[in-house]
Amino acid sequence: MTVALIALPLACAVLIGFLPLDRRVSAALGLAAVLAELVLAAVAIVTFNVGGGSQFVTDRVWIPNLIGGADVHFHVAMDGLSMFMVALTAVGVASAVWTAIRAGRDRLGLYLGLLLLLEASLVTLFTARDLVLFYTGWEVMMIALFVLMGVWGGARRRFATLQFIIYSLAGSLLMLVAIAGLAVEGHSFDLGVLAAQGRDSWWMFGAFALAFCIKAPMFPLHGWLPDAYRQSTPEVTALLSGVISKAGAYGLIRFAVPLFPATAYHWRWLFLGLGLAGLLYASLVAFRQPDARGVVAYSSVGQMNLIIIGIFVLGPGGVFSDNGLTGATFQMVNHGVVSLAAFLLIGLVELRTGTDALKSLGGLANRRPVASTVFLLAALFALAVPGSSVFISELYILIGAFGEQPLLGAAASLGIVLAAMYMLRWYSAIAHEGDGERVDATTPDLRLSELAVAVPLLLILLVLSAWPFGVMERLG
Amino acid sequence: MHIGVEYFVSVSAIVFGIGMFGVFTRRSPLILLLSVELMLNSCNLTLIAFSRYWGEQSGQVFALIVMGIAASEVVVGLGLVVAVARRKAELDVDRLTALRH
Amino acid sequence: METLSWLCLFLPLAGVVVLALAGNRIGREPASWLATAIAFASFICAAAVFFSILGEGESSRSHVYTLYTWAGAHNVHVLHVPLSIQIDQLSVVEMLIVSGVGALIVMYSIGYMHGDPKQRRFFAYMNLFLFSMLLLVMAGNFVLLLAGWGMVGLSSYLLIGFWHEQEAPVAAAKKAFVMNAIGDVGIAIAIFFMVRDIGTTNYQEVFTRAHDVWPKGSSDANWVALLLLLGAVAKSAQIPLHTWLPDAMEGPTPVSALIHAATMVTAGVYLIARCHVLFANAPNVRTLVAVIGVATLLMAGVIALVQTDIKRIIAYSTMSQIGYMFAAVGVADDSAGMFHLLSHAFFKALLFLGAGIVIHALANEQDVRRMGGLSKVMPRTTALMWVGTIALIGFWPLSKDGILEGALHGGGTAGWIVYVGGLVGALFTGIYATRLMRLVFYGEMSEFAKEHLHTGHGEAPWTMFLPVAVLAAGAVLVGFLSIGFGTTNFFGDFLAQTAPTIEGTVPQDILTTALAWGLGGAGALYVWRLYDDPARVAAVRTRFQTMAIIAEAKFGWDELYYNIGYRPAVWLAVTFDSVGERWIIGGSLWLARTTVATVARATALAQSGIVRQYVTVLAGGAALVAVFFLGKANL
Amino acid sequence: MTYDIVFVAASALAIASALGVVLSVNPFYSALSLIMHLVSLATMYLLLQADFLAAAQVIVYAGAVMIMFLFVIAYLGNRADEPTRDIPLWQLGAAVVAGSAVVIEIVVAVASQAFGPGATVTDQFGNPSLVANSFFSRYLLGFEATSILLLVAAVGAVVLGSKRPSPRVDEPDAFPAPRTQPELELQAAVMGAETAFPVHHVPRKDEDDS
Repeated sequence: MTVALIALPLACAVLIGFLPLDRRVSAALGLAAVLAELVLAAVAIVTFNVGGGSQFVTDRVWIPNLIGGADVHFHVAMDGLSMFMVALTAVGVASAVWTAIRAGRDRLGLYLGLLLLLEASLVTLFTARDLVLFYTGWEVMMIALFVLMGVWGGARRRFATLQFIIYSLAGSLLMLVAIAGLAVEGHSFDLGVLAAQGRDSWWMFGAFALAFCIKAPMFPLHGWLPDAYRQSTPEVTALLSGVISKAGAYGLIRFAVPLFPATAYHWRWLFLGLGLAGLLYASLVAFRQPDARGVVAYSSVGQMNLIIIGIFVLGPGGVFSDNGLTGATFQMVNHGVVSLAAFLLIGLVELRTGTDALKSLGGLANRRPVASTVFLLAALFALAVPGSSVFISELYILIGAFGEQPLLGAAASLGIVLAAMYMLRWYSAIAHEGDGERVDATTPDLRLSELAVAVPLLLILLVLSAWPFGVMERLG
Repeated sequence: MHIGVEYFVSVSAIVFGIGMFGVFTRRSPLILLLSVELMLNSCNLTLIAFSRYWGEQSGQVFALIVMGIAASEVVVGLGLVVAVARRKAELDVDRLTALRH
Repeated sequence: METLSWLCLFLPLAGVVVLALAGNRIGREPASWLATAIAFASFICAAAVFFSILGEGESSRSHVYTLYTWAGAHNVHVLHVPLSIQIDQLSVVEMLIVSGVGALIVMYSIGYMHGDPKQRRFFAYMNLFLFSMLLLVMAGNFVLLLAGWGMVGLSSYLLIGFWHEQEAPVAAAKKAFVMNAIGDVGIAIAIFFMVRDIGTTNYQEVFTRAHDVWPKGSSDANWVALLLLLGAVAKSAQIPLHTWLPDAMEGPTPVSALIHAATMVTAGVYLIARCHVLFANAPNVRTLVAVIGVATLLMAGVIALVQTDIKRIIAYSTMSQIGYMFAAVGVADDSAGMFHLLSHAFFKALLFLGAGIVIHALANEQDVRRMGGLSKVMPRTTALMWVGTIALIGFWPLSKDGILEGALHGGGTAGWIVYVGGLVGALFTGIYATRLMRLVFYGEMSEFAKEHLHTGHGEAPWTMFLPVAVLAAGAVLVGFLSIGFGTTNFFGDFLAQTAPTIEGTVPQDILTTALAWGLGGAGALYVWRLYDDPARVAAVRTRFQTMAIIAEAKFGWDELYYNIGYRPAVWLAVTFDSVGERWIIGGSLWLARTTVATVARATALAQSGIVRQYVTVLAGGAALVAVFFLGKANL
Repeated sequence: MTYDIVFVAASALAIASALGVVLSVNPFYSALSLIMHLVSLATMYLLLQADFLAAAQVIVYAGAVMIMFLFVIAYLGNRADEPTRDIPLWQLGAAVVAGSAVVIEIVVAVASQAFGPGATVTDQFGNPSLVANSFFSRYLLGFEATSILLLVAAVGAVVLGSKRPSPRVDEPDAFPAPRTQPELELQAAVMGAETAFPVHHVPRKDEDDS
């Protein structure tokens, strides 16, 4: 099952990316591939045995005796967290592919091929139980992203890509060194084996944590993010914010903390403090952004820092807090879908007006009932209106934080107020009052083909809100 | 005096060094290629010397393969020299830097 | 009864879904009637639930129904939140108010919103509000309560900003939402305390165990009550989080009647009554509730004296009346507070809807100075408004008297503060309520009114009149619930278990009633005569000039928040954006970029393209590697 | 004794002719020196009982390969001469250091090793049939690979030699300009997307600033 989830997009990526197919054929193939992947992910969720631990396991020796007598395994498996991350990937890439086809990107075949490669690498890294395999997925993901950002996108895309590369490589190369170090000391690359050894090493933990915190990104390592989010195409930005940032948080949960529980426990206040600072800082900065992407970008930084708080509410011995981790993992799912929706919707605004500068927008809700409703729903989920699934996950994170230190929980709760401030500003600037300078009576409402992306994402959020337990029990 | 394998290897080392010196210092691509031939041949000598020393036929086989490779290299190298000579006035390896980056 | 309760809750939600999906495939009128029918159906369910509760023994009137597990995990240490509702005397009273008054106001809106291009959306939002409010009052645990709490704030945001083409409604809607979000955070933090110390948020367990984990008067007990109070003051527009309510009048009038008078803004009172165990556990905070209530009722009463916008006068009156309710629950007289909530729901909705008829007839004019003399052309509206005004001043349903009597009997400092403050407030109430009637319906008709008055077919369509008339009847009849024709306090007895009242309260303390009537009536008579002569009005204003200026400035709260809240936040955001992002984060980026670029340029020099240099370096490297191996072989 | 004399003579000749290769100004003399060098190496092969290799060396290498060299040198005429022998001093120094380092290291490595008299072999050692046996059995894959390499080299040489030199043209842009409006509309029609509204395009001017 897991192997199929990896192999399907990979095979289609090679097919679409390299064969000189007609645009129509490429598009049809790409769409078929992502839909099939969605079906596979859905089957995995349905057949998942709740409380059954890791499932859909495949374990084969891949490279025998690489260093220190450690074999590299092709070891993939899915537990609840992996499964929902895979599902999130499938949803995200499916929306991205449809958006890309609709927008008619240059050299569509290559573009879709790269998106599928990204999907394969993400599924790999979300399911890998072997450090080298995980690292492979991690790096392939980066490569696909570098190309997607550097070739397609806005005018300053090369500049943005350069920064992104510098930050990413700084983190991931250190992680590679740490993986080698682990193999030399622990004689294995297997996550389970190494986690059972429970190492305490500040530099290895630091290397892992740095790679993941850059990707998440944790304050103050978010420098690459604003430019990257502004210069990429909307679907790549949506994936960056919705799925790829989750890879960072996932790495922390799956690797950094379990491999070095004592170290993580020892340093937890660093992460809690920076997470809190980042949450409030990014929320305030989001309030001042002049463009629609900027607001959602910084809100994304804030939310990821909140997730980091939830992760690092650790008990002695690096044991995750029950409520904090449940909230953090659920928030990863929720925020993933919310970001996808928000950035793809911004893309639709850009398609109509050619800009996402808030001062040029406005009045989208007038005479455009569908756009009005869809944007409203996205904004409401993004600000975590009580009763929504996003609210539930934030509540659990904050409960965890409060259990660790009441002041931390109380201070982080201010993020809710700040989120209301910046998201309402975002929505009002786009939708309310008179027409902005780039909006007029001819600016169309959302089309059916555009709703094909927006509505499923919002439906997912509505279903999650109606029954969060359905996801939360599987995540546990 | 017994002429052992070490003498052959020493000769080969000296020839190798001479060839290397040629590669380092000459600017004519033809002489560069000739110097590379020197180095290849010095290796062949080592291979054959050790082949005799161990009484193992394989060394000679390898030497033969090296000859084949050397021949290919010469063919392509000379082809390139001719192609470059047709386009450019000067045959100077130091000025053939178009593939820099 | 279980099915009926769930139906009562989910029917409005079903209405939202149907209206949203149907879009413009159904006409505006059918959509409006559908929403109205759903609201009435919900009311019928609530009434049925009420009667089945009435038929049960006094001790077994509390029920908890669970539909499914809403949030949680298999791990027992993770907070478990069931989707459960608690049906008891308190919630059923609220259900009746919300669905009953709600249904009437939704019906009224059919006429009021007639012809608006977004009419369908309006009714969908109204149904959404009904669902949220019902969720709030029916919730069986604090997380669901908070969900309802936030969603009524959301509905309020949507409806205040309904006419979002203009700037003012949008700004007012955002202000209301953000201030309510502050209150939401208060409740959220109170929930953190519950989860940490009790491990659940279900009402019954929290209330049973509160005494054990938070000893009476301990700091944790105070914190929990204080944080719940924060939520309550934000939602109920009490000092210090009250400034959003007057601005909220930018919304359509039915919205003001339903959300900002009858139901949502009184949720804070409901919350404190619901959590009376927690507030009894924190006596100091409970006193604070009373003090806040009295302060708000006085301040709002003063501000209402000088307002000129008909809806804002009623809005400040709402604030003031909720102050009375807070005062009541602050002196532990919960059922008196709830009774005032009930009667207030009737008469304040009545006043708003009556004002709505006037506004509707006057081409959306809201300034009382441009009205006048309308009683001649709108006799029925005038009569109905009088019913509301009499109730507001406190002549008939006697709900305000109940509060004062309770405070007097409860005694203590808080009791005296409430008693005296409440009596002074009664004077203000008499003045501003009568001033409104005097200015709008009597005197000379203004030029504006003559020109714009439009009462084409009667004063208003019957869909608008009928609800107002029903509300007026309700305002009259509700009084009997309390005094029960002089024999029993039916309402208080019914609520006794869930919202206890003060022991030994004597129904009808003649002195208190006489004082309240006297003060209210004196104020009313005074102002009635005052406006006979405009010169006297000006003279009075001159005499109380300082007070008038302060009142017209609304005591400066908006400026205060602008200066200590909004501006520092914006300053911080600007500083973070311009200093933090630009110089610190940007600087680190610049450093990284420059380092990489410099190293790259330096290493690129080695790429001369001169093959012989490459070979030299290669050989040198080979030599070095060979040295390493030689050393290894010899050692 | 004869063995020793032949070795000394052959090695001296080999080193001398190698020096001739790298030191001659005229590539023609270099090539001739290399032929001499190859022949002296062949002699040493004979001393090492590599008869077949010695024959191949003379026939294939000194014969065929070097003739090709001479052809090319003749074809290029005076253009084959070295343009200048100017060389940066540092590079000369580096060349001497690196070159001699390698040589010295090999010599040191060889000298520090005690080599025995070597294996005793029959007269058959190194005769063509034995070499052929190894070649076509144990090293068949290497043999085939070499033959393919030779084929590729031959094809490459033909391609290099036969191509008319064309004037240098700028390569087409690796990133073509954004597609035009008609193209977009065509694509939209194909994909079933609606284009009733104007599609705004952000101009993709590349700004490079770093």
